Amino acid sequence: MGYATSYFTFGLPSFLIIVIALYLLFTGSGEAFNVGRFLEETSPYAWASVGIGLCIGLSVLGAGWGIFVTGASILGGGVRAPRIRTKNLISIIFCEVVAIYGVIIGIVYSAKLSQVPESQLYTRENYFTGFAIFWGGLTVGACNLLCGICVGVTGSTAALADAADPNLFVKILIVEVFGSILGLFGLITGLLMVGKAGDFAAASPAAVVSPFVHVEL
Amino acid sequence: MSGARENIFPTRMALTNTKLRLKGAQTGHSLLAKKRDALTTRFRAILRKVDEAKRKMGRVMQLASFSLAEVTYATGDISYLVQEQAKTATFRVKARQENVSGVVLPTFEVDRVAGTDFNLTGLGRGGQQVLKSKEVYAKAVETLVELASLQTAFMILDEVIRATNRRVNAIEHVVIPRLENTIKYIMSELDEMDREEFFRLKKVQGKKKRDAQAEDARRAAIAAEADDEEDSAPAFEPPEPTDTNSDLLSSKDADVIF
Amino acid sequence: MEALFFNVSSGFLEGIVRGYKAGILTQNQYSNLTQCETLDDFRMQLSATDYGNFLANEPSPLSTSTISDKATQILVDQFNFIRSNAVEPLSTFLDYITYAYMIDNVILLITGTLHERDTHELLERCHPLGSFDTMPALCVATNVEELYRTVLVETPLAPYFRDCVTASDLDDLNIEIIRNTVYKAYLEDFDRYCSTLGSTTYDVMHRILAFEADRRTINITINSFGTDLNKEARAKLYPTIGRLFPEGNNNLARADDIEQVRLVCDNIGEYKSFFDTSAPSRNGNGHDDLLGDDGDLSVAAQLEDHFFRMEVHLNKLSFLQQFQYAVFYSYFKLKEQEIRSLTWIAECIAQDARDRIQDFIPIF
Amino acid sequence: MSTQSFKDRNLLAVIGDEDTITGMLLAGIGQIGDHGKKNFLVVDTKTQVSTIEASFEEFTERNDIAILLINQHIAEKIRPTVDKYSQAFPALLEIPSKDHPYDPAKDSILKRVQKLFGE
Repeated sequence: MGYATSYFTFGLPSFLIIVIALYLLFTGSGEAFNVGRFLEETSPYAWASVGIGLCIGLSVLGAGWGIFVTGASILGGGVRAPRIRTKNLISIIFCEVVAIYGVIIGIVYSAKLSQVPESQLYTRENYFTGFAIFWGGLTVGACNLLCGICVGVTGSTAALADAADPNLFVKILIVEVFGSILGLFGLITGLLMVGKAGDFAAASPAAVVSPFVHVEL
Repeated sequence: MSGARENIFPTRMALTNTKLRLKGAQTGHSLLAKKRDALTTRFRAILRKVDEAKRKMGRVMQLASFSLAEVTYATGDISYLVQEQAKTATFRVKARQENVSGVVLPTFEVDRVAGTDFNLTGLGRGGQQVLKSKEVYAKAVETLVELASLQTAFMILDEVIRATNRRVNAIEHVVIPRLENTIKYIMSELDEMDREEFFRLKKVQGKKKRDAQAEDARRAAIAAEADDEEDSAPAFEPPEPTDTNSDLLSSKDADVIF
Repeated sequence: MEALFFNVSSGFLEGIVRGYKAGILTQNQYSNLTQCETLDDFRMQLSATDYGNFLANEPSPLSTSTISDKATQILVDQFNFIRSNAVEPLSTFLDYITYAYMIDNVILLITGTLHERDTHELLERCHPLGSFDTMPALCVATNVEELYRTVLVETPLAPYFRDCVTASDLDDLNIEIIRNTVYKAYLEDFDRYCSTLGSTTYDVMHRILAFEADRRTINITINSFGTDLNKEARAKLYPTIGRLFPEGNNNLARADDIEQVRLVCDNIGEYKSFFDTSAPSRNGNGHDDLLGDDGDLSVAAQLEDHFFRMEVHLNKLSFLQQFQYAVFYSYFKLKEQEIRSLTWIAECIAQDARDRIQDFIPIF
Repeated sequence: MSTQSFKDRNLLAVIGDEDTITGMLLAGIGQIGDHGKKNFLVVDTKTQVSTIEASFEEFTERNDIAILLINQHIAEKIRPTVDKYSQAFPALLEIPSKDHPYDPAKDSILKRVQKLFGE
């Protein structure tokens, strides 16, 4: 990777962001950067749905990527050493498991969703559920993405190592198992994060807690 | 085995001549035989050497082609490049003569000049192997040249020995027997003549004796008749032998002419 | 990053190449091969290895060249398989591998043209890895000028030839000098190309290419002793990517005998050992001069052996890294070495040179 | 055979397979005269027997060649011609090649040697 490339990939965007931010700040619209307002204005549903979406999406991306990386190597290695194909399905399964984690979390999270009239949505509890599902989903998703890639790369190495020397398979598999456990950590954390959060529930009459939300009652 | 003899008059002159020739032939024979023996000794030595060198060549060439294998190992296939880059021979031979018992044998001598044809071959890799192979092959070719000299000597000597052998055999089995036959023939002819002469002499003598007896008888009769007369017979006797002698010579001459 | 994206286009082929690599003969198989009495035994033993029955249809008095040809054919088939499955940037990388052979082939054709031979029959002699579609077009050229232009137009080697030699050079210079000039340009370009392939590939490839460059530098230096190649011309042939560059190259350019080469190589830890084996005996008896050329010759011959071992070693190392392109290069280099070793053993068997049979270079 | 004729014979000629030729050329015997007249002939599997014979004749008739080397297995192909050849110049020498080790039984010279020893 050339220096110029990384300069343009990372340097230019940050430069632009700083320029825009300074422009807003010095032209008197500095309050446009109101993070609290953004958080409060956004519907908890949006947070929850994006969280679920990210969770399953990133998990599947990780799993898919992992399977792809592993699969390519298993196929290639399997041409000359067909014996590796069954054994190395285990790497594929490890990757697959990552997607299953995502699905599990997705199901658990979607169970929290329920219909609430908009006027009664913006409660403290619902905010908590929304944020918990979003960040929990992101945690699980990111965890699974990286876990999937990790298992995928290790699995690919395992496949090639197995093809070269059958004794290595079990040894590398241990590494791979440890890699796949990472996804489990994400799963557990994700579960714990929404453990305290209740389902979306309608609150007693006017429930708006934020001054930024204007709901017609 | 009586064999041929030379067509010659059996005279003493011829006999002397033939004897001389026989002597000459015998001397020649022994000389040629000696030459043949010398050549054969030489030939045998060369033969052994050829045999040895041929076998040695097998090994040398094997070594050489092995060094080429090393080149191929290090450099890859260079044969075409080498074939194309050859321009002038740096490895030549010089012929020299050697005289063995009057036979001129050529021997080849290696005549190498430093050449630059393949100096840069294998520059990038394997140049040392090429260099080594060059040396090994040069040595191998030297062996080959040596062998070639031996072989040429062998061929020439073979030819010469055959020729000498033919000559020796010709002298031994043709010329000498013929001369001997001639001598025998001349001797026998001469003997025959001698015996004829002797017989003739005998005959003449016998006749003479008979004649003398008759003469004696007649003279005795005359003497008896003329006992009273004088006896004059002895006065005739001495001339008779000389007469027969001259007769003998002349008769022989006649015979010779005949 | 290579780990994420490498397999997208080249993971399958990498797996295959590593599979091929597993088929490279082992020490055990080599020792079986060296026990063979005849080439037919040799064939029997080989059929038990990854080579299979590749010699089955050959008539019985096997020649070593047949063995080497057939084995090369296998290598070429493998290469073509990989090449036809490859996409960018692997395909370009593989093309670069073929350029080395292509240089040899073009040089061969140039030699043929220079001597006004019918170059068509030369096509058979060309290394199959270095053949390209338009190669027959080179045979049309009847003089060097024409050939030079055809090379520029028809071959991928055009940049090397354009920058390094002119048409008149082809006539004037020794063919070996042209070959090495072009090869130097090729090595440098290959190195440059590898640097665009990501750091893993470049790490491995640069090590191999730098060694290759140094090896050529040292070889050219040693081989030019006592020839009419002068020092300036010699210095121009040194690739500039080696570990000896630039200081070592400069010193080598001035070197007059093998001792100076040794001094230069002493600066690099790994190259130091190349001269080590010969050094004790030479210093031990203290008759450097008495040994004379023969001593030098044997040192140099040893050197070649060391180079081969080092090359194998480096190429083996490249298999320790995954998700990089150097494995392709290394595999084909190792396979080439294996063919050389096989030919060597076959040669030893055929010529009954048992004492030298162990002089091949085992890979695993 | 006139004694003078071999004075100016100083070249070696080879008929052989590729490896032999390469080695011999490395040793420096190669001479390419005018019109590309070479003093060596590469014989491979495709070379016609007639070509070999023609070269053999040419080399034996040229008067600058002192020694003609020929690979034994190639000599085998034109054995009648080789056996018939009995001149002393150029000296004909059968040499082994890489793939065909030397077989003394086939050498026409050695056959004569054996015969002479056998007597």
